[in-house]
Amino acid sequence: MLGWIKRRSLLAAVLAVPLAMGAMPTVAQAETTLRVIPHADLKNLDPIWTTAYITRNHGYMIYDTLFAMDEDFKPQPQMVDTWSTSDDGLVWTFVLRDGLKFHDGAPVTATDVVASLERWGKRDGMGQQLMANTASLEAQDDKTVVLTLANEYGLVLESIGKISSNVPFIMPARVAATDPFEQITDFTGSGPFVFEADQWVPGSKVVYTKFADYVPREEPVSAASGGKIAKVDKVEWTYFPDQTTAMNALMAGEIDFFEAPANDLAPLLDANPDITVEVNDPLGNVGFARFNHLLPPFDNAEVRRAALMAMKQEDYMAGAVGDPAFWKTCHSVFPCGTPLDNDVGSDVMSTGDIDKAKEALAASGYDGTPVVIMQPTDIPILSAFSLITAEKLRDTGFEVEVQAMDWSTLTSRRALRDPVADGGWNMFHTWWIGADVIDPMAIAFSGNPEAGWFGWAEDAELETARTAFAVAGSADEKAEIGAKVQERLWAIGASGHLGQFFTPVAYRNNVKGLIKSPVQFFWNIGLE
Amino acid sequence: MSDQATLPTEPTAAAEAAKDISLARIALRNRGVFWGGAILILIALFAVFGPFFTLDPMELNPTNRLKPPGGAGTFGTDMLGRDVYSRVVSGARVSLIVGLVVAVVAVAVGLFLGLIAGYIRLADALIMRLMDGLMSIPAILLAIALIALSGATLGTVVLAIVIPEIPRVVRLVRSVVLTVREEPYVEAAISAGTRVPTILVRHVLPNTIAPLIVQATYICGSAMLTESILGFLGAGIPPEIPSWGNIMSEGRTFFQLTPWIIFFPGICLAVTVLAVNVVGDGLRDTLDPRIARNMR
Amino acid sequence: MTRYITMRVLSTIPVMILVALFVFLMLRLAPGDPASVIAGDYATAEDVERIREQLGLSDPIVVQFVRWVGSLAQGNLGVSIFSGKPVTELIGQRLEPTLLLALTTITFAVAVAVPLGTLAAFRSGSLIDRFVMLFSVSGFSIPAFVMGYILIYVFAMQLQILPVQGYKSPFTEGIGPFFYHITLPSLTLSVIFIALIARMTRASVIEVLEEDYIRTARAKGQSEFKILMRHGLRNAAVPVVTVIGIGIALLLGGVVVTESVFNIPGLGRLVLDAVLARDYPIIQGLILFFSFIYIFINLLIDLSYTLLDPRIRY
Amino acid sequence: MSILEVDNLTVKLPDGADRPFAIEGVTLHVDKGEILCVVGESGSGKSVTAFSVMGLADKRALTPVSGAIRLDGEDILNATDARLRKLRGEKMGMIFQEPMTALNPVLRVGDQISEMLEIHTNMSQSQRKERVIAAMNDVSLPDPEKMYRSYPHQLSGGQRQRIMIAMALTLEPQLLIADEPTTALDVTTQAQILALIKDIQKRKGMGVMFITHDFGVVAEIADRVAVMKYGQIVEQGTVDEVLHAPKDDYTKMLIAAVPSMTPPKREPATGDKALSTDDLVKVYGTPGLLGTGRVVKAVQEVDLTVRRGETLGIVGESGSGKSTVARCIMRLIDPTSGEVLINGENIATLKEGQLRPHRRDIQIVFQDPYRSLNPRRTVGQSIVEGPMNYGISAAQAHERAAELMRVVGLSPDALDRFPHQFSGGQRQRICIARALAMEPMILIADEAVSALDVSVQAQVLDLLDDVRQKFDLAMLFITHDLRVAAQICDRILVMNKGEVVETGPTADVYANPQHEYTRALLKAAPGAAL
Repeated sequence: MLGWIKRRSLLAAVLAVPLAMGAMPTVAQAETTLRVIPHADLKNLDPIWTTAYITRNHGYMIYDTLFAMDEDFKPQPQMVDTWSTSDDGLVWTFVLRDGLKFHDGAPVTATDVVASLERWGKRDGMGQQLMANTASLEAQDDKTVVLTLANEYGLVLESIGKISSNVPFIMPARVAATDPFEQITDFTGSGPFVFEADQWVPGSKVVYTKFADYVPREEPVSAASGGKIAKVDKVEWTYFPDQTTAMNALMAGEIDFFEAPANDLAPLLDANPDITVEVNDPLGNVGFARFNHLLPPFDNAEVRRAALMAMKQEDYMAGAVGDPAFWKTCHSVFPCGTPLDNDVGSDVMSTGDIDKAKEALAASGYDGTPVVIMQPTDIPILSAFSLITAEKLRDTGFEVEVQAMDWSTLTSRRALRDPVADGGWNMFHTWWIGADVIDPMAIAFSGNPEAGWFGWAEDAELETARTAFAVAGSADEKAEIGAKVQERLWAIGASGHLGQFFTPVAYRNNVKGLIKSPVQFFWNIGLE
Repeated sequence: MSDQATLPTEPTAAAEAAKDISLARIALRNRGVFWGGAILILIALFAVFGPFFTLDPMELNPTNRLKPPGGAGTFGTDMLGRDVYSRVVSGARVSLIVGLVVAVVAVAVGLFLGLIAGYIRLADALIMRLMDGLMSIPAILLAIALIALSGATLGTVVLAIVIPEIPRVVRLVRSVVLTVREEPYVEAAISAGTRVPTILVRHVLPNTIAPLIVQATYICGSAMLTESILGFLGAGIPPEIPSWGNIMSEGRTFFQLTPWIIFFPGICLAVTVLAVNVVGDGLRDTLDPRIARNMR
Repeated sequence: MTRYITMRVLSTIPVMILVALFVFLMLRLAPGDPASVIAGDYATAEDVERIREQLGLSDPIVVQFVRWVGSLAQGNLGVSIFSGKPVTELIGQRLEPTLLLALTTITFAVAVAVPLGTLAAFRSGSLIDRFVMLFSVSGFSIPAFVMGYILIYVFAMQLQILPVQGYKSPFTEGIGPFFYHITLPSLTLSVIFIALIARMTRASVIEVLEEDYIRTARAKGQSEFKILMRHGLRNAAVPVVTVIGIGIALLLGGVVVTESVFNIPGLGRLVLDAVLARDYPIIQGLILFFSFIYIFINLLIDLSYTLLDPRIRY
Repeated sequence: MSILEVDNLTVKLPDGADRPFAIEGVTLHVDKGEILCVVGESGSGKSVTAFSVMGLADKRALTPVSGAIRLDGEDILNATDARLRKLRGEKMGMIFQEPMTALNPVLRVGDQISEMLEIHTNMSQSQRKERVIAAMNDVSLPDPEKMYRSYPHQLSGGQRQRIMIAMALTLEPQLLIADEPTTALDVTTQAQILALIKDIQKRKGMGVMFITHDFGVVAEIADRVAVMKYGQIVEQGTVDEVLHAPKDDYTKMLIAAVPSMTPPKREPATGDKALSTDDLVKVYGTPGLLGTGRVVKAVQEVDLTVRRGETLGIVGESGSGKSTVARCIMRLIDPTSGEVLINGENIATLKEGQLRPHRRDIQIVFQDPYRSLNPRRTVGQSIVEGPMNYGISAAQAHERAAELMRVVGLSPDALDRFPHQFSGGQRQRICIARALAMEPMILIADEAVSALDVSVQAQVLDLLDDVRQKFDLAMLFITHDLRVAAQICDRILVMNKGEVVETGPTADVYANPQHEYTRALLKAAPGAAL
């Protein structure tokens, strides 16, 4: 080893000489740049056209929203200055605050808001429900927007202030006019950063520069709400296909912020004194094992419940996520730590015992039809979930066939309702961020096979409870309906919940001002 | 007809006799073939009988995951708590199968097309243009596209690795056929009224065997390597079936945390491919110095 | 000569059409398509259908092919389904890193491999010969990404004398940073290339040293080394140049892996991401682009033969 | 005093060869102003001797065991490499057999000659060029200035051999070793090269050691002769002593085996016409759009007829089209136009299917014995393949094969052995047996004996003659060797550049050739004195 070190200095000297001219970091210009590794490659720029989380994060960089969720998931005004509702609660009037400007200098007007909400209303789940209950939505004058409901609807602010996909971003009217099933091509927004279209290298680099004329609110930052102040001149997203290289780049100081390192790398990153590793999203993600309710054997609720009994959350979390610091068990359908989390009917999920599952399966009259599990090999966590489920179901007595594919194939096959023989499926795994399953309105909990989530669970009682939640007023009324929804979900064994896990973020110690929230925001972050 | 330089020209019966007794016996005298072959047989035995002496490679116990070698298992455990040693052992079987099947299929198809292209003028232009087209698509990209698009099963992965290898075999066979068909003994056979298929099988085919065996060993080596690279790029053999390639690709994120997951299968792969290539070099030098030399 | 060139260029047309047809059908017949990937988690079946309609994927295959070839004729490779950017622009953006990585690798590999191969042939049977052959065989045996990780771990993490990843363009950030960043990736990529060329050089030089004109040179009392330099190498050049041509196809494969490990925004990764996301226009456009490059390089190599060997005239 | 003395030289062969020594106890000398011809059949060790003198023998295979080689008094057998390199070119030069491959194809010929000067002198570039031009003139090469800049593939075989001679003699060495320099050349070119060597040798007073297997060449050029057999010198003496009063039986046998130039008297054949061609034409290459394409007229309007029991010879130099005629008749290549009649039926344009029945009637024996038999199939399998194509049962075919082996003078148990276990001559006999197995009416021998040593050649020619009579075959015999043609052909046809220049009974054509090309051909054949 000694020889090596002696030679190292020589080697370093030799290499340093010719490279001296270029190798030193470029002269520290005034401009500060935040170098970020995003959790995914920004493939598409229309946050309404696709629900991809990376496009949503891109939306938060360059657009602004009427309302925004704070840390306690309460919608706070963002672009709205004042708003009022009529006594019967049907007419809502919103007045925009001053100083709202688009990147091209044009002021933000009510017509822009209306056009944006209409486009959003055609694609987003909650948006569609809101629009279904809306009689009219017009711009009274440049600053005022009036929403007239057709009937009582309790989730107006929760809808237009929702934190995750598809977020009702406000775009110039001309852009919002684009058909919701076509991509927008003009990326002018009114948010704290400007998207540098000409520097965008899809699959590799995205560049945002500070929008000088942005007027932030005064309130302190709290999740999506509060003053959105850009504390760096430029934010650069560089996508890394290889986790090892990404970690090394952060350790070597070539990168400042690593949004989603693999959980197993956390201890290595933590051990490095210059790097901080912490969980930024309090709600984390919830692992799902989704049955196809149309096809045998999971067309029978008892068989589904038997399968749920075999699923021990600890094994899923240990196998797929690893370090216990980054996961916990949670036997409620709603993320633990959120208002609606409860344990009604969740004994079926908390059993986690193969023998009990065997008895239940025998009792259910399972006739041995094979269970086809789709396994996305290019997403490690989901690949692990699939293998664990396969082993558990085999131990329970199920016939299991694992079909490996990449995520693209999975997303197209899960949309098919055909029998297994012509490309259908029985189970697939995914995860939702906590914010997306925080209340019964989540599509994941739908009981209506026509408009519901893939897997097409069906339960009339569940649907009536969910519609009731939409109009529920007080908190404990919502809690009571929440418990009812959970009880029904467990009764029909809609999906298996595999546990709640948190993906950490890792950043160099000179990065300050990270906002605690389920969505990654880049305003308020500065470099010392 | 005349006295060339150095060695007596009239190839004395003994020296001449040695040439053609049997390809195997000559080949074995070459050091590379002998040692390379010995290693390969060892690995083959390891692959065939190994799995009976190891744990079940698929058995997960997530609680004791990422354990270093020596503790839970001789090679440690991977991120799902599976025993790396038993996975490497059963992985040997898959990797060898991939190497072998790809080599055999590529040579078989290549031989068939090469014979036709080399012997029948009409087919020649069509087949060779097809091969040019196929060869112009980089092998790895073609393989990724085929696997990613038609689902990753052992069959599609083998198929995806075979297709890019075929053009090279066709070119080799075609060049051999073009030289052999000019040989007087082929013309004598034509004059004696032997039909084309019989000429191909009886006179042309035997002469392509030696260079094909050499080419097959190289293909076998590169197929195992390609399988591991495909695994790395996320388009390899499904994890349900352990192979050296996908064990390494699953372990890649943990390279600096738990390097043994990549290290052990990596060593096995390198040694096996090395052995295969050494046998290939040995065969090339002994069997058919002239034709084989310009085929790589 | 020009007649030959025009003839060769014309003969690439059928090959390119074959490649285009092959790639097009391969994509359309395989399961999985971009529409469902775009629609994402919430989409219902009709959403996916609507998007497929809008992307023109639900038209009959023949119509789609004719439309694609039509746009191809005007040099328009179509537009990426996801980013909406024209494929030609995407290729333009990411051509430089791949091209420069390939060029540095080829020059480095040839500069190392040809002397090594010649030395091995000159001293054939000796220790050096066996060492060169062993090195070249092992070059074939180690997967590129393992080689990449090892190099990063040693030179970037432990010795910290070379960067872990990234690409610096020599035109904008200067030659220094470019070489500083390109060293490890091109080293990783060149190992398999050096193995290929060294083995081929050795074989063709050995073959040349047995030719009659070498004996004539000896009869003139020329020294062995000068014989090798003046008579040996020149004649061994043609097969060596041929193998460089074949190697380039191998190189394009290796680039995909190296760009992933060293995070270089090149064409290799572009096509890999496109395949995983089913971005048909990019896949089609890039594979056509790669095969055109391969055919073009082979034409250059064939033409270079005329410089190396006076007997070859077109 | 002799310029070269080889004293009791013995060189060992690697073990596993068929005999212990390549050459044993060889003692010979070459004096100034004298040409010593070393003659012997292949495998006699004549080349090993030449290469040992130049020190070019492959050290790993051939190790000198005893004896000495004294060049101008200095023993160079175990001289240092450096010393040997100095001598090569300055004191001794060498020319080789295959001019086509002896020159570096990628370097200009002028530069390759000037390399000799570069090694041994420190002349300036211009001085060297001048010297090279002079050397080229010395070997009477046309237009040396243009020749200097041309590449080997642009020159003919004869010109290349002249370049080799110029190269070897630029430093005016005292000894020239010539290893079969004219064997690969056409007979007319050979005559010119032999004359050139004799002329230079006289002018420069050099000693020349001339290796050959052709006694005609010996008669033409030698002052003294050494005959070698199995690595030993069996006889040595002046050319008159050895040629006209040979003492050793082996020498006698060799000289007797050389076919004489005067054809024996033969009465004209009477059998009916078996084979005839009418206006046979074969053109290679495409005329191209504006006639610019390169067109090679290989065979132009050839008419010939062969009767049963008769041997028609086609004689001509390489490139005269004689082999092309044979291959057109055999339909191994398709004639451009004209007819090929077998028993009066035209087979020139038949499709493969209709042609097949006719293939039985006409068979061919090729030149190279080592490539005429499939190495991976036994002799028996090769012979029975033909008959079995036409429905003869395996047993019957095998029986016929055994019978034919006896006819060609080989034992029937050879049928189960592989071709590589036989000598060149034996293989040619097997090829003849294979041809006869088809019971053809016509047999074509395309340079069938050119690859054989002269002793073996004589036996095969006799066999061909017996077979012709025994089976009443019509035989078409193609050769470039006038002596062989004289011995075996009833009628003869002389071809030059694709055209038939003369035809007639062999004796008449040899006695008074009408066409001046035939005259030049006959005059150029070496060893008229034999």
